[in-house]
Amino acid sequence: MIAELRGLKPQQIAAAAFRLREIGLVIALGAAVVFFAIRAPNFLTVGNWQDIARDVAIVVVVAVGETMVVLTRNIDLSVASIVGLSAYISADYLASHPGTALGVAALIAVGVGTVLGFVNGLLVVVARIPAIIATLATLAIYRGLSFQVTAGDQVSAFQLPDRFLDLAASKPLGLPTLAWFAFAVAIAGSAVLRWTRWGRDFYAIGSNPEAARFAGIPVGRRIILAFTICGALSGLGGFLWASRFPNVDAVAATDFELDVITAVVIGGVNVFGGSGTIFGVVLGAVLVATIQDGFTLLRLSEFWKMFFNGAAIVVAVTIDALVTRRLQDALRRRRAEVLAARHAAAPPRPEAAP
Amino acid sequence: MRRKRLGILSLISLVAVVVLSVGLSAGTSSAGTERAESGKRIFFLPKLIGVNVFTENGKSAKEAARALGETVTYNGPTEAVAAKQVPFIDSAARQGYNAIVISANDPNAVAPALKRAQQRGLKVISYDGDVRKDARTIFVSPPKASDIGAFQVEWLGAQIRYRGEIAILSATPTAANQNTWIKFMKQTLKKRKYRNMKLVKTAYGNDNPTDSAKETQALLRAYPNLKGIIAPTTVGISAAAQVLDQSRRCRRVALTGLGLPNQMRRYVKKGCARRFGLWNERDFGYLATYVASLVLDGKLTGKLGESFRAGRLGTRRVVTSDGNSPVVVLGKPLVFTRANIDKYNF
Amino acid sequence: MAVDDDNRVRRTPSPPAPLVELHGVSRSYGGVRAVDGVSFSVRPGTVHALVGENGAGKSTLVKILTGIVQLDEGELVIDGESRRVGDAQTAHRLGIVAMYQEPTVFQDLTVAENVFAGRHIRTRLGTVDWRAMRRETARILGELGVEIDPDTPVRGLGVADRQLLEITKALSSSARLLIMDEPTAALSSHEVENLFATIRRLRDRGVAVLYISHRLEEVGELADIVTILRDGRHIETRAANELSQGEIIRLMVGRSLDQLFPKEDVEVGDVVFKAEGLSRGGLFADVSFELHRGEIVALAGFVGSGRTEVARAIFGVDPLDEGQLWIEGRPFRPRSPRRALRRGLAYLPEDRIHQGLIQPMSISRNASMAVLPGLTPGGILRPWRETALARRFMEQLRIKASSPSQIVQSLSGGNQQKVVLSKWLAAEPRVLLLDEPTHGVDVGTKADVHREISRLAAQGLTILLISSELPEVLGMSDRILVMREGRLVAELSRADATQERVIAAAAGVAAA
Amino acid sequence: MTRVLLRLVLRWETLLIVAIVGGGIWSATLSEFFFTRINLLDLATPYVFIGLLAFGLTFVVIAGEIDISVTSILAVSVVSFAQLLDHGVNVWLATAAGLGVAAALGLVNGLLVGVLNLPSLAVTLGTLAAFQGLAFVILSGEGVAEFPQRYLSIGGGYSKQELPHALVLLVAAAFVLGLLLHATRFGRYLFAIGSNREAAHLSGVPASRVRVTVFVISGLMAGIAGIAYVGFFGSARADAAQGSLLDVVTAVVLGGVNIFGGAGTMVGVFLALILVAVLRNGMQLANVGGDTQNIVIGVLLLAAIAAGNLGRAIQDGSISLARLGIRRRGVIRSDAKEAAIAMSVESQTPKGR
Repeated sequence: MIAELRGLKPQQIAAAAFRLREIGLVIALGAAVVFFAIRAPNFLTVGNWQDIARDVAIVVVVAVGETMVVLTRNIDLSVASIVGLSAYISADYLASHPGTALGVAALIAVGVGTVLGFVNGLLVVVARIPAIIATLATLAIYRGLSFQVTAGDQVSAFQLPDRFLDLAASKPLGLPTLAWFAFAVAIAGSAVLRWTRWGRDFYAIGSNPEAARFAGIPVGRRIILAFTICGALSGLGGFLWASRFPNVDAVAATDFELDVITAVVIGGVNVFGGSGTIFGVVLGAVLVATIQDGFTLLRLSEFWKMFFNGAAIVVAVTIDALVTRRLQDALRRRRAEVLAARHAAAPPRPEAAP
Repeated sequence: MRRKRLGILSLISLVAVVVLSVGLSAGTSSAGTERAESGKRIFFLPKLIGVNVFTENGKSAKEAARALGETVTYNGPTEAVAAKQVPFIDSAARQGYNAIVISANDPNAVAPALKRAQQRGLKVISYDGDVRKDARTIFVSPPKASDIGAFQVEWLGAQIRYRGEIAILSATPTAANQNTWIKFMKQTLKKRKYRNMKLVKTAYGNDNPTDSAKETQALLRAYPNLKGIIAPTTVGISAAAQVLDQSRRCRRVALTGLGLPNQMRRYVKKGCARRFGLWNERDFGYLATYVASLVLDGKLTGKLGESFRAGRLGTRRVVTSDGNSPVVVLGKPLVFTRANIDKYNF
Repeated sequence: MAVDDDNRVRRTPSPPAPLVELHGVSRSYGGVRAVDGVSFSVRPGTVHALVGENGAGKSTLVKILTGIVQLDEGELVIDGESRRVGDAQTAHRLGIVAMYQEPTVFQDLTVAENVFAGRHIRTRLGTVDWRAMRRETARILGELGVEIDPDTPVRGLGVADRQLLEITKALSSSARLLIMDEPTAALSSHEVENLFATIRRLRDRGVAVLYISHRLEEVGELADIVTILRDGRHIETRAANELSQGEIIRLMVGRSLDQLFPKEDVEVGDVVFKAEGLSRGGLFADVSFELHRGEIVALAGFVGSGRTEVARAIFGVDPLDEGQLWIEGRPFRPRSPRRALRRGLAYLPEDRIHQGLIQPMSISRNASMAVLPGLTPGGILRPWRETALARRFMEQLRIKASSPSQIVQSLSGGNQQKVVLSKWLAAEPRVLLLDEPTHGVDVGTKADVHREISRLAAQGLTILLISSELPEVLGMSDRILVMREGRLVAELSRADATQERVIAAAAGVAAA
Repeated sequence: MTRVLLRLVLRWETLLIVAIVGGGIWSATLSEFFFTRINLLDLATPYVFIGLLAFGLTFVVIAGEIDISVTSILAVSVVSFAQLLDHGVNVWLATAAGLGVAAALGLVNGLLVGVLNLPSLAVTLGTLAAFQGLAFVILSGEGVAEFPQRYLSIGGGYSKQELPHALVLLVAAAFVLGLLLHATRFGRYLFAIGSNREAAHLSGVPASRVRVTVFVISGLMAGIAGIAYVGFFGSARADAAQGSLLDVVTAVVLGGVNIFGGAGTMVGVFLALILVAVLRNGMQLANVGGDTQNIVIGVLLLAAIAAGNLGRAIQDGSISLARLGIRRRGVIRSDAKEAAIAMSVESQTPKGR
């Protein structure tokens, strides 16, 4: 890959480096797929990919929101608590109002998420609490609310209408409905981040908050917006969660934030903001799920599997960093050739000091 | 201007969150005390609060307390972590409770704290998740561990005509009761009747639905000839049922294990888990509380063969099970099928 | 950067109505009046220079005009109407656009997007119009005579390119009042000329330009009107041609500075430092030179010619691909700044804020940073030793601070630079590499720094001075090395060196 | 004079002490059992291992990094120790081996972060899982619960029946680590690297080595925390300390350590731990639900940081209001912060030169 770059102008190489994270991920995913396809007989089956798609779907929905927050140089650790609370509230509503349209329940879930995300945004922007601390606190607080709201009770699968549970079971055009949701959210998220002004503002803010302010970007409002979107998508994630895991109680989706953040980090979103794409995040989520799935298919011992899952993250991060460095080096050497060529054309004329 | 408005808004929302939580906790909290004017004080400590099983245990403990005229406090950590149960034990001891009823997350990790409590005169009754024998007076067991293991193998065998590959979907690798049951399952499988059933894998769903679902999917994929799954955990069996249902494989792979009727009702009716079991969680907390009360009154010492009346449950006996420490057994497990499941609501 | 009087286009003296008027504008920070009753007006179609030492209130004034801070007293009249500029967006709407001294770029975004950050061009559908942004950016860059692809991510650009980007940003908006704060700090003369041409073109189109610079020759070349501030107060506003540079300096500081660059003549000693064939792919190649005891050698050349890169490689910050070094005759392989430091090298980096100082730490902690191992036998801190060290340098370099425990981020730029210098002098190096030691500091500090460098050289210290300011290069050094595109292209003795010859060598044209 | 006083009053540690006193009074009103000698002495004991983990993490965070794998390191250390003990190795040898394993795992993190320059959040997110897996590989699902009494008494014993050894261990660790952090060259380097790594590197600070070292310290502290854990809980399992990460991070952050590096004190972290212990203990004694306890701690965290922001604003105001003019935000990292500083420098230049 690096060899191919030889003929390019330095600036084109830089542009390639810009997209590098996705390239690296595609390669890593490709390698994983080839490896498991050879070693694990049932890996390359439609059913397996449907399972992976279903596993990844909710992660992707929430990760799209998390990406927006991380792009602005913030982080939202409370997503799992929001997923849990909105899952319970929407499922509870569906259980007690069985005739309701699913859209209404979804709206309730999204509404709950929006409010909680908005509160996160206010804490970060108005109370000026660093996001990692603010959302660490709301992680505990929202989960606490979940306990209060459920009062130890749960919503059970039999109380929920079939059409709701079918969201997780049906597979229009061979792709699980959940994955269609994720697909739609990812497309919409990508479009927002590429084509809207406020989406671009997220990148600018994460890249350099002070400069963003000087550029007239309403930084505070944008950060609140990012948190609110993240909350809303977590709410939607909660709605989908309830359809996939229809026995919902106070501890639903506990620790789910780790899955989401892993997808975002592996997906190449800079933890310090400013760069990253939804495409990368989707790849990251799929990569993690594929590795986990593959190790199980290899019938690896449970304990080693846990070890390798973690090690795979480290390896992915390491490879990525090394490739990036190689590419930067290539860029520099390319510039050296250009300079040398220029010198050869017009040799320097050292002036002799008298 | 806008900043100021936002500032006020955020303040309001913060206050709202606090008020809401305090208000709710005063009203319908899952944790709480059932108070009686006189009587002894019993601290009921589940593995974690907020999940249905333990809420049911807690409710029935309070029911027993009302019948006995005792005071029961139901409280615990929000995660199933032994280290987080310990402060509750110490606090109960310092508050002068007379007894602790505990379902332990780690039989050993809570033992030192329980011993400290015993030194201060408290009586300790374990139920569901046992603790070290020297740290409690009596263990209130669900059905005997050997029975639980054997029954589940039988429930599955009956569904798959006693032949084919089977797998176990457990909770966490460290869950003591899970490991004991799995041990007995393996023993049972050695019997002639089950010789054609081959255990190919024990997977761990870590007692959370995501991992359990992933593990189930992977089991189905990695072992294409899999005929049945035993999931001796309520979280595991419900996640497995969901996966079978969602991937339309209920007819091909049988499922059994320990599950809550409410969580499993839908799947029993769809034929995804035609037969599974559990003990009556409503009776479980009730019995444990009764035992605690009787131990406090000195009417029960834990001698082998001692018998006592446990309210609506009738007469029970102290037996020695799983070793030689005093155990009170709740009874035979309930078996749920399509025919009877609507009779249960927990 | 020769001043060419004939080039100057003087405009007819019937000025249009003022675009912006300041009436008694004041702004205090915690009791200190940063801007104190300043009144003047800026008219369309003029280049209005704003000069003053650091701390004179220029930046605060800019911030008031661009809505980043609010005025306490006084009035801002725009288009004859009293206005409140509450935030940056309002300023943008009113056509007030500023480019700041410190480049405020977005590393992760492309050049085109940087130019339009916060005000993306949109299509009729309301989506971001990437093509239009690229086109417009390419147009402005072309006007400035710069070859940068609008799609380049800024992370890959050098300092000079970023400065250009900042200018492009300012030029891209339909500004009516364009505020430029030290725009030429990192530009080559060729780019400065293009910039001035562009500014003149804008002026002729009726745009008002508020031009802030420490470089008085630029002010002389470009400005129509000069306003001088001192200590937050308005001192003078006059037509530029009525003021000489000396007069401006006198008004700025309230005293005249006759000798800015007081390098003493010293007997030059033996070779202390020798570099041979230094190369680092893409940045510089085949750089060889010698430095003698007590000598100040300037490394001249445009920003981006590889000067900083050579210094960083010598100090062990970046690896060398090839080349050998000797210090006092013994070979030396730079691996890390720590090892370089042990061998008697010191490097004062060009970027004081990001590379020179630990901002939230005190003067004494910053000053002792490089010599901490010597001050802390057994690894245990001895705060009193650090304080003593800091006190010594505060006196020696005239650092204005309340005590050695004052936090450096509360110091002025000039005093911060002196703290950085203290850190390196404390290390008692044999060879001192100075990278733009007077960049962005006020005239008084500059003189102090020059005096100190000169004194140290007289005591036998060897100094390699990297500077973009030709007067500094010519005034301070015994010998001048010139770099162009990563190569050493000329060596000039003090006697031979003229501004023209240095620039000619740096730009690769025949000497005049 | 008033300024000095104000600065002292507004110190984070002072606020924490006030909060501890306030929390104590509140707890005393919640429960009559709070203000008993035995309770006061013993209330922090269950949180000692969290405190020791937090002390180790403090070094990492001040150096501008994060280590979320500490609980997994504790688990590996504990199970290695238990496994060795089970195989008849001398208890103190096994202890040393457990500490060595912990330090080695910290070294793995350190090399990945300090030498390969990988982002620490991503790396330790990976090692969090990997080390957890390792713990299970070593001791599968079993637990070991038989330990020599002398060993247990380090974390679970009491002097004169009432002074917990663990508390002594905690205070001693805070003291020693406090000295390491605040009175040594190494500590100074940490703050320098955490504030501005590039400037520190250019000043001859051995940044890579120091960054590797902080992770080793963090690992080693996880090992020591493991001793306290086993001593107090009398159990060694592969899931030891699981679920405690949030508490650890809460203690560090509440202790006033800047999550972005460069600032913090050991005393602060110690006091924060005590504060959390006091509140939890008080609520425990009042039988407040576990969920409500979490909400209270969460709100406390928010309120503390918000109050700190307010305090700092006032403090700055007494010197210069400049910082209020430039809207500072915690989330903004160094370069932006410095840009803001650069902009505000001019207005703070002393007058009358």
